Amino acid sequence: MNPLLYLLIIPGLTVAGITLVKDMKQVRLVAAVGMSLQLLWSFVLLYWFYQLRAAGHTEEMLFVSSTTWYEAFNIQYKFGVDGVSMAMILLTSIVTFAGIFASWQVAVLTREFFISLIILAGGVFGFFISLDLFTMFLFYEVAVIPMYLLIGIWGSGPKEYSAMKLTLMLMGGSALLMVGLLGIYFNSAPDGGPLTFDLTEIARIHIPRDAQLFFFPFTFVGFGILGALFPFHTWSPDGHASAPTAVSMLHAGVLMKLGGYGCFRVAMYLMPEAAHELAWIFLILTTISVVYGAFGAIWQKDLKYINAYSSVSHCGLVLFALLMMNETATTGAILQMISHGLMTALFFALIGMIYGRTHTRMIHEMGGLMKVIPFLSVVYVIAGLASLGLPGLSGFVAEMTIFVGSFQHTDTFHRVATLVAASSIVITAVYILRVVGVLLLGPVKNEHFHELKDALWFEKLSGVTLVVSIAAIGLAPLWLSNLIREPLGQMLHHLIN
Amino acid sequence: MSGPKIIFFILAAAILVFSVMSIFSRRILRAAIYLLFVLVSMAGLYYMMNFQFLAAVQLILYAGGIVVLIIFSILLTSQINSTLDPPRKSHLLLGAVTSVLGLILGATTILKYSFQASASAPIGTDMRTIGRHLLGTGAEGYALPFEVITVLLLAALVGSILIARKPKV
Amino acid sequence: MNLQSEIPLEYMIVLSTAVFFIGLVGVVIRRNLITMLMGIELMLNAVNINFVAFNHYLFPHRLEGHFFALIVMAIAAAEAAVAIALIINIYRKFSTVSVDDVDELKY
Amino acid sequence: MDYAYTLWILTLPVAMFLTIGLSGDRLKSNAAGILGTAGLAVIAALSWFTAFSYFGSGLPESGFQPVIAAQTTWLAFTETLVIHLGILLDPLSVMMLVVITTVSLMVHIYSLGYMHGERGYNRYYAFLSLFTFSMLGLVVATNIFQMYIFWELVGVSSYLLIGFYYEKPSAVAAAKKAFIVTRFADLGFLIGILLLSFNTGTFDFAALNDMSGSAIAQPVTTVFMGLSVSTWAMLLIFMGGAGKSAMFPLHIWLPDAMEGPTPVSALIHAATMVVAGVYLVARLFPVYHFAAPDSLEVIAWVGSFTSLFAAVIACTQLDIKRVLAFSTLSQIGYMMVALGVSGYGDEGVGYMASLFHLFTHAFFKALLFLGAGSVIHAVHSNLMTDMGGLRKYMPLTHLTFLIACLTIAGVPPLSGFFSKDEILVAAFEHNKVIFAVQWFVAGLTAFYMFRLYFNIFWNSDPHYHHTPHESPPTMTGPLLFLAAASVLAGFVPFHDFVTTDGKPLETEFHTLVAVPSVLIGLAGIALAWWMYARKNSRPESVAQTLHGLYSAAFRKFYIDELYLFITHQLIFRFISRPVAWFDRHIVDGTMNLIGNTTVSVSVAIKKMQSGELQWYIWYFTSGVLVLTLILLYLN
Repeated sequence: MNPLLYLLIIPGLTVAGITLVKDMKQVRLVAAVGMSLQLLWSFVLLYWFYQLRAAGHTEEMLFVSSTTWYEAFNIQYKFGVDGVSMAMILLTSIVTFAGIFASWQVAVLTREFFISLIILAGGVFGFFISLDLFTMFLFYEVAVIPMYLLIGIWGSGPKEYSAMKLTLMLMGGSALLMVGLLGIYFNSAPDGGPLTFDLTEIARIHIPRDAQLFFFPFTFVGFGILGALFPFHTWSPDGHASAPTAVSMLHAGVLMKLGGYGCFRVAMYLMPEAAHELAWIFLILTTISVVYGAFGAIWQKDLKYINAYSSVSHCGLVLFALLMMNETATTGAILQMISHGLMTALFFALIGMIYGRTHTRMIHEMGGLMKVIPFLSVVYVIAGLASLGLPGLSGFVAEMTIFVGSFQHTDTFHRVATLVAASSIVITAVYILRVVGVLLLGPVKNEHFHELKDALWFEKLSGVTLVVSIAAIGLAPLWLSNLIREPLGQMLHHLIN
Repeated sequence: MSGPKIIFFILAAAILVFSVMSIFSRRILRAAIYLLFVLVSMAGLYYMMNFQFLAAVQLILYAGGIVVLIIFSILLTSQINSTLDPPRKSHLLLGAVTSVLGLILGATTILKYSFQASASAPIGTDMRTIGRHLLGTGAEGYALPFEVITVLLLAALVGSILIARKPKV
Repeated sequence: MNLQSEIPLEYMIVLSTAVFFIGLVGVVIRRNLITMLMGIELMLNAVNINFVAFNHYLFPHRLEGHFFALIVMAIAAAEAAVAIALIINIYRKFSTVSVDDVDELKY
Repeated sequence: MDYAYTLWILTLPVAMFLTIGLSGDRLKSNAAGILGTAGLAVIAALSWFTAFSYFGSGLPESGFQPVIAAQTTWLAFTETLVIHLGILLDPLSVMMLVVITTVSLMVHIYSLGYMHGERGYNRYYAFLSLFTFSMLGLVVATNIFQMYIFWELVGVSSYLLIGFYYEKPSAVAAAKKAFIVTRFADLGFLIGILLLSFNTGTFDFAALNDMSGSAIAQPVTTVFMGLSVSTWAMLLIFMGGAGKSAMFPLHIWLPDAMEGPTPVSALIHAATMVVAGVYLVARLFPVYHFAAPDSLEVIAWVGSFTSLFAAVIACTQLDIKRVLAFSTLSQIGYMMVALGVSGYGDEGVGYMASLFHLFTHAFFKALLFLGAGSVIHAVHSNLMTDMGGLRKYMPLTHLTFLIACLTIAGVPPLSGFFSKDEILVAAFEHNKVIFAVQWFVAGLTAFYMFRLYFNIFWNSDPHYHHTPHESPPTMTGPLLFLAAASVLAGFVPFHDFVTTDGKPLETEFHTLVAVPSVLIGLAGIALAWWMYARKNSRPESVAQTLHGLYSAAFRKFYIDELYLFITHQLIFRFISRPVAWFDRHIVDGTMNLIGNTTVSVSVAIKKMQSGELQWYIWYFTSGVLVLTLILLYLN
């Protein structure tokens, strides 16, 4: 059996296990075991992947298998991975693992919570390994729908409103996406012959230019909404603010990455001509995203809002780099997805933990937390430093790759856009340091805070996993960068010509 | 003015007048009676068009069946001499306007179109022909609709008994 | 008896249209369910006139309109039976047969 | 010669940082301090050893050549744009290694006493190790991107150390300010790197500085908005250097950075990190000189202006650490001037002088700060109005402080005299106006330093609550060592070692320059003695006479207020807040509007579902009629 399928089977079995066991403690134990296995399996896959590559398997995708699912429309379960999807799988399993431990203390409807969470993660895994547009779309929906329940039931604040808004906006995106995907499908055989959803097949075919120009915006915006493309990003602040910790982590950490990944793998890869012709529009939008998100974050008072706007800025950078369409910038974009995934997951985990203690997320109501909860505070500072691009942590690697790559573009427009986007690093520093200053440093503002307990073991595990991942990428980025870069050469060759 | 014409205009006038009276009468029982007149006049119209069987069915079924049913239900649900409320102005206005517009639209459309009367020889409308067709299974046979209708009538029969019967508490 | 030379088809159809709309007015203006039912009967009959007239004038060699009218009558009978059963039931429940009071099924 | 052991110079501080940092409170405070200090002693020894073996191996025919001691690929952007992490040894970096490790060792030892009993003692040593690592990594960088990496790390170490007393809001604010201002400057640096690397296709210093190579040829000829691309790039890179070295107008963070512990100020904000900008320009000097001479001119003027500007402010400040901070600005200005006016090869006096001054300044400025720390430790105040007459109580501190003041004032034969003299010579040969400014600043320097000195150690006794006492030997030891270094450093034959092309440089003694500079220095001292040696009303009357200038200088020429206005009023209030508002109300409002419209439309049309049968009939019929009409008129 295809080893990739275990990425779907393990979550499936975990869900089944959760339904069988008795109480909350067992539920979370099963969930933790399942997701640890998943993490382990991702590393095994990575190892195999390297071995196969080393053994001279140079084909585009590895571990490919294909089963016809619905013959009339030529829909298949087609799975396979390249370096980029391998990296995304790794990211997903790390974030899910950390997410399980971050939600260790969910007391209301624990069973249902973990089931939804794991289904969400399973959808994401399915998305990243799919090579068939229809299956991809299916898993995309599988990942988006549990979000509604997770926010609507276990959220906080105006959770119904936020859940509704998030789901509706993402569904709006799906609708656009559906149009785009069907457009690709019906143009997948311009010279006659059977239509296909197969991504690798379509990549070999030249979709007619008019069709590309028409369907590219649908596909790109459809995925872009999930990737928080300005001005379709407003689900993100509200959604994140209301979502429970693990959901914010998974959502910002992984689900938003589906957007960037889809924009690249589907929209741009399959419709290169349109990508070239329309890139400038989206480039302007993403440049706005980058700077606008950062400026927006400065003025926020709620920790989650700050982070949500910062996500808009950072995810904007992902799409920005993708649109540069060269190898270095694209590598940077994927690196940025992973880096942002890890560090934003860390941020949300910490915010959840802090909120669980102080029962507020307003930064002005807190202060001096460094003194009372040093572990969480130090990790928060590390996350902040990663976010503002400190060398040695992942953010720096990603951002620098993006900036250097984007600057290789000879066109003045692109380079000016790069400079504008690069200026965001200063603004990022401003809002990160502002939060750190107000929240963690200074005198303790509230007398009750003196009684706060520092992180418990599962919180530490969750935080340390993410910090180690961030540092691992930041200190030794070459392996990841090479892993990602390896398939890109071919893809970009296709994209550029 | 020939005989048939005179008869037609009399019938048409009766239909129109009684139907108008039927809907505007505020005595509900009278309305039912006016409806009866309309239906009978229509039977006359059918008769004129050589559909004796249909005319007979019209008399038996409508005049004899449905109107009686209606009168029964009137008696069951209200007093004989109770009067209906006058129609609401808005309903009256909108109904009248729509109807008049619809009538004008329909009439103009009809009158603009020139129908080509058929020259082919009429088929007989005697009971034998009707019976053969109604129960025939070949071309121009109506056995299937006939059976469907019987099933429908049975269903209606059962249904109305079920609906109208007093629920056991 | 052949009416074609005496009375044009248009007369018949205009007549039926008029009856149809009179029936419609009846349905719209009356609030008593029974009178509304009577309006509906009028409309059905108007349609029947059409069937019959078209049969007689345009397709005298066939009997489709005739049978259609017959079937409509049968359905009208079934409809009337069911409707009256409903009306009686409604009367039991609401002690009235006015549609104004029977508006439970809304938004 | 195999220099592979130099790797330990970088790995040891990291190891110490991780050990001390991760062990947290499990490590006893003293253990952390001693571990850190011992580690640094090893590193310093290794550095000295490196210096001796590098310079001591004898001068080769072609001058000292750069050696790459170790190198590994860290990240590859493209085939040519690759970030290596490596260790580059050349006269410049070896000299910096020695300076950094020596001063750092002194600060470590000094901190054993100064920080004794402080909360967060472990954290302090962990951060110091991190800083040492970053700074060493910066100076041994083999390519500009490695430098940028460590540049950022240095910035964050500085942030952490300035904000060491994190419960003090002013310290937090100062740390934030320092980081953001330097970050802004680093943006320029980054863009400069992007421009330079794009046009040359390399990050390597060796390739960039190779004037015979073709790397730099293209950007010199490409012109963008009137200046060559290389000039733009080098100016932007200098912007990064100016941020770190606190050149006007990016200087505002440095005085505030004095909120950090005093030994930190001595190490980071006087001796090492703030001269990173000078180091950066020196590192890329061939590129500046050959590819972007215009930018060197800019550097000279910026340096000159900053030195004057800062010296004027220093004359009015009351906080002794701030006086020293402005003095640092002024001295770095000198170094920048020297680089700006320097030529290449045999004309490279300025380059040599600049680094010579960097070398001597590191010792005497660290000494000044540590001395000030000793004083602050004794009187628990930063303000010179709370001090006076301390020479009786703290003889060792007094002696070393006096030596440092004389050194910075340029009194022969102390080291400051030699290095400053070389700078003045270089300026004199290049541009008379700059020379005049620097000459005047030399006088100002002497004046404000002795103003400080007299106010602390002479003047009248302000009735201390506790009698001040001399600091412990862990603190006075480093003072004495640095005092000795300040005295002797001038005799190092610097021009034999650190020059533009690695070959020894012939320098001559210009009486025409040296005599006036010594004279104005002495005049400054005399003026300070006249005004401050004893309590009198002269300072007030001078301040009265020069009222406008005095109050402007006292308020640091309102630059801080200007920045505050730009950031808080313009950026926060007029960009950030509208953006946030726009997002909530326009962008999100549009989304909500779409949702609300859907809802309100449905609310409106659900009335149609009234349950009133007759309306349904009417709708239906009208619909049919309308459809009929449409169909009729379409055909």
